[in-house]
Amino acid sequence: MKLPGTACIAFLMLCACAANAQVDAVDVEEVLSMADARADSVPPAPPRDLSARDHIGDNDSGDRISVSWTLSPDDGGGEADVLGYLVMRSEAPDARGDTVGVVPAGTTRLVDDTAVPRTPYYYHVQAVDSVNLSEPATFGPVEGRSSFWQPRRTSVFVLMAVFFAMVITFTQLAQKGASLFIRRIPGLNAIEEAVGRATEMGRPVLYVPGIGEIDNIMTIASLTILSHVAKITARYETPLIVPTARAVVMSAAEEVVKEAYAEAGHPDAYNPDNIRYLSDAQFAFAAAVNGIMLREKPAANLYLGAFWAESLLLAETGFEAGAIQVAGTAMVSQLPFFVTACDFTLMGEELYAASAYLSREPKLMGSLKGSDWMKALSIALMAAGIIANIVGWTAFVAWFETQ
Amino acid sequence: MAELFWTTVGAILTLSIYSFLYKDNPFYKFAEHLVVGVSAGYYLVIYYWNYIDPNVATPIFLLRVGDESIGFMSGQWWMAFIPGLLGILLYARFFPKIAWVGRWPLGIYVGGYAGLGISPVMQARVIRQLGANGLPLAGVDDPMAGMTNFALGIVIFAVTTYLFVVKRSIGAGNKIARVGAIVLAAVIGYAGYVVLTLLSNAGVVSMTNILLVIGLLGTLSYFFFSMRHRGILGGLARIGIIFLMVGFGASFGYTVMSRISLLIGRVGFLLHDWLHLVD
Amino acid sequence: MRREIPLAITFLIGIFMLVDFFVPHYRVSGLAEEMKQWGTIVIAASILLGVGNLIRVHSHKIRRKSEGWQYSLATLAIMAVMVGFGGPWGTIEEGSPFNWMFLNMQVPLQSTMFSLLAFFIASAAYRAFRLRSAEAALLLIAAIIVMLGRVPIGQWMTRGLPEKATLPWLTETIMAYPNMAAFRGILMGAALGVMAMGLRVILGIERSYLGGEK
Amino acid sequence: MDGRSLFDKILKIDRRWIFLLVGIAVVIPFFLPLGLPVVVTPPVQSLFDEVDRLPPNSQPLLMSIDYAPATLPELEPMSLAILRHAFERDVNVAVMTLHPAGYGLAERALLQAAEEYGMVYGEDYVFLGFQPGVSAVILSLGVNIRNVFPEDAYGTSLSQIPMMEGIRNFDDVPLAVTLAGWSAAEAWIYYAVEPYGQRVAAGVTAVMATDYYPYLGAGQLVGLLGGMRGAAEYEALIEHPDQGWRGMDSQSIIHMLIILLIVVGNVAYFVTGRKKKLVSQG
Repeated sequence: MKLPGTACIAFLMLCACAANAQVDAVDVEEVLSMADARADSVPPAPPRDLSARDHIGDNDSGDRISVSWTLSPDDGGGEADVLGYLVMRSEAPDARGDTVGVVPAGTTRLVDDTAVPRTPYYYHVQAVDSVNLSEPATFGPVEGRSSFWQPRRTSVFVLMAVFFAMVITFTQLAQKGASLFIRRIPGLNAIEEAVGRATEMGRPVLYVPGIGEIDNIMTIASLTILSHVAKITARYETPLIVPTARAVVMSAAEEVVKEAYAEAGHPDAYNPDNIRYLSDAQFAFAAAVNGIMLREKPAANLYLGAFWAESLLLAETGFEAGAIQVAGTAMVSQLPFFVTACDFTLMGEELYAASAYLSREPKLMGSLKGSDWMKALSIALMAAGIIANIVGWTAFVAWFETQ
Repeated sequence: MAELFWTTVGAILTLSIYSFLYKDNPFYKFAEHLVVGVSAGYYLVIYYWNYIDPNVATPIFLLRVGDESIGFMSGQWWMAFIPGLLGILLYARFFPKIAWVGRWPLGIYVGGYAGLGISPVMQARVIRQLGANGLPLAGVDDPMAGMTNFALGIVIFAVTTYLFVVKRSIGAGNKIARVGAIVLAAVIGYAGYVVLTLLSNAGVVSMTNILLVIGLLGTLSYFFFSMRHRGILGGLARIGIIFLMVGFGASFGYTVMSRISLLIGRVGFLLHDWLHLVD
Repeated sequence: MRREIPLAITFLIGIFMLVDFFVPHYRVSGLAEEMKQWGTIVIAASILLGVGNLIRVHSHKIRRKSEGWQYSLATLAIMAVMVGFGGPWGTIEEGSPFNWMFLNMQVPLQSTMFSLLAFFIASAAYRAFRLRSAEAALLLIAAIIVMLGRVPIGQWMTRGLPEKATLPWLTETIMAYPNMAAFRGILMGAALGVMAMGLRVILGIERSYLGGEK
Repeated sequence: MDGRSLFDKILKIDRRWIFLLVGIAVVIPFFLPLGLPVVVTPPVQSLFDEVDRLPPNSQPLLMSIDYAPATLPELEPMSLAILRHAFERDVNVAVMTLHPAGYGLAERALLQAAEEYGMVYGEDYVFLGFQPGVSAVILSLGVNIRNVFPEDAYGTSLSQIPMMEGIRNFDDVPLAVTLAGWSAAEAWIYYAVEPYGQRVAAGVTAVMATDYYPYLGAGQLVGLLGGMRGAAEYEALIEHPDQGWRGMDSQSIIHMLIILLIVVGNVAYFVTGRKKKLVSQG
């Protein structure tokens, strides 16, 4: 049993993993034969000039400390048998503490990214040959400090601030009475027509707010539109069925619909059994909604919110059941299916714009205007990026490389 | 034996769902109600044992987090108590007097995630996408590129305008002629593409880059809400629609394969795992 | 008061979470992490609301003996069985009855529902892909090219042509460029919609999700 | 019979007929592999050539079957096709796995193919089993296989397995093939190709394939199979149609069916559309 050889390989592998570096095949062979040739009993000399300081970098939450040293005299010179360095960390100067990492020979630096912020540490580094550890070099105390700003995200912040400023400005302008034009969104009128048709036929309206959780902004947009739809159905006393896949969305939908019915002056027409939680499981939900479509025969199916693969299951069944269908989602992957299977589809931003459009509230209209300006700015930035790329103005491009 | 029993259960349920393709029937109804019941039970159990029990119930009542003991009313205890309380507040809506308190957890949850979502969206969906699109239009190192580039631009422009013209002039007239013209436009586009790819590699690069830039410009223009779609904006928005339609068609066609794979998987389950008809 | 408090909470939490993205300080990110955890707990706690609704709706059906009430009975029964199995005999550990029910009932039912899409995608294509207009023509042509380019038989049809003229290559090009450009446009537009909506939520302008506004 | 009323019927066809056609198209290839034409792409051809060049009854082909159940339908056909090719040519095969859930799947594929060709365990093939630690396992395979797999999966020491005699490390393994639905293939590139210059080919899912083309271009992979289509192409090369080809048969038929339906639908649409116009004019 050649223990040194095995230990050496294990160590090298450790190095490779720790430093994520690539091991040169030739070196491995060489070292292996070397370790086999003589039983080394002389420990290498320790590394020198050890120092450690708070690492300053991106996303610096104070958990990183950079440790550096000068190579052991036996690394590259002397006995030339150093395989790597073992870095340890402790909270007291004389304890050895925990292993932070192992790096291959020739390395003089290691960033410890597991430090607890604002805790003083001592670092100990030892050189390792195939069998022995050197005396440790020790440095400390040093502590990691957090920074309050993430510099690589400045561009995100600036653009966001600009965007918010535009939205708020236009919102205030709108409130002061500036009239803002909003183009017609075809799918939206279709919603009212669909509800109207269901009323004529004396059949219910099905409103599916997607299967997103309530933290999904699409779901929130959908609830806003639901409030509008509920007001219409309340007025005509058309039953409104809202199947949901999330309990919180169900409870929010209950509040929204109840409130809308009260506002429309028909609180008694509200039927709590029509706001239903079906299942968190995607296809169990789809199966149950399909059942509703075939058995309760809604004349209008509205799918607004976040949808995944169930989109086409719902839309095809709804079509077969003869309902007029309006969909709206910002899920790019599902838009093709809604576009092909439904009568009208609100695409992407149209879903968000819908709530503003329906309410005609100046506050909401203002934010649409802000979004439009942001789009214009984005186009301008894209043009600038293209020019910058052609003329080689890298600083501009680099500023947008966020982390 | 148990294996065969459960496979048969799975197979019968599978067939029950497929019977829906013919029409709604008691088997489908049963399978549908079954899966709703099973999944409700499943999530109830999983949510309790995986979230509530380790993060709320155990710390608050048994004063433990994982294997560690914590003090009553210590920092960690509060970190379990607050969300637990929020969870309970959800149920305040059943008591009319305090129903308004039930909105707090929702406010915290939605507000928190709204804030959490904004910046990453700005970063990943706006800035990154812009960056990916801020391409040098021509392969700058290649002098040939500039020329091919120009030629490509002309071809694309010609094809798209051609589509417009066809649409406008023939209008509701002869459908077959209209479709023929569209197909012709597509063929011309394809032929031009083939010729140019054969000319130079830089040609491909610059053409694809132009496609990306014009496409993004067009689609973004389509989403302008506060201006009428006339003139330049109208033209760009129409280009946008063209790109949207090509994108939707392509994605639709691209998805067919994965959906069929799913069906093959289920048919394999029935024929192989259950009936052992094929190997 | 009753309306202001939740809105104030929304505002404060929203701003805090917004700021968290830019501030790497450990106290900020630590608290933010903790609060994200709260979110999942609130959601987990809400499941009882959903199940309660499910029980209410189905028991109404059973009590009224309305059409198909027997199926409602099945739903409630199987749910009770599932919950009964879930506690004492382990949850998702392999070999537990709970896991058996999950693997042999929920999984096949869900994946079969998913596979219905193979049929629906065919019927949707048949019905919707008509040359009604120039836009519809583009949709159709793109779909056909990509469908052909994805399968060996399409590859076979253009064999022998230069590589960049074959259907698979064309498919990749369509997916990577026109398709990508369009989807980027949708994504960017939608992102602005998300941000504007998020801002409105934080500022309390958008509050329909809270139900009663008055 | 009036042709137009036929088109009217086509236009209003009950979609259940379409469902039936789709169903038939999926089921038929299970019983009757059609062997629709498959065009072999260069990455698959080059992997085939690599395996075809391996010396019979000599240094083994090392297969790392690293997939989990989730990607089984796409990757198992590849395993079987490559194993069959090797056994057909009497090439020795050593199989290992880097995925904890891959043990049973790797064994299953190996035994199935070995049984088909009447191969003898220990002489023609060996199953090394699973070792945790992806990069470390690959790295030390380059030094000495016995460091990682001192014994085969069934506890027999490698030194007692005839076909492993003289097989020390990557120097004695002319080709390694990894089949994985996760980043294992990348690990092989980083830890076997880069440090040791080992010849490695990969089989990945269709979704992943595009990410791996660059490695192929850079010569870091000597062959690449992407998804079920890659498996089908390989099956075509070894003239042994199976799951992959069958799957592609179904795919081809349904894709063509959908296209045909679209064409028929449009013809009917135009014919009947013109008819309506005539009526309104008259």
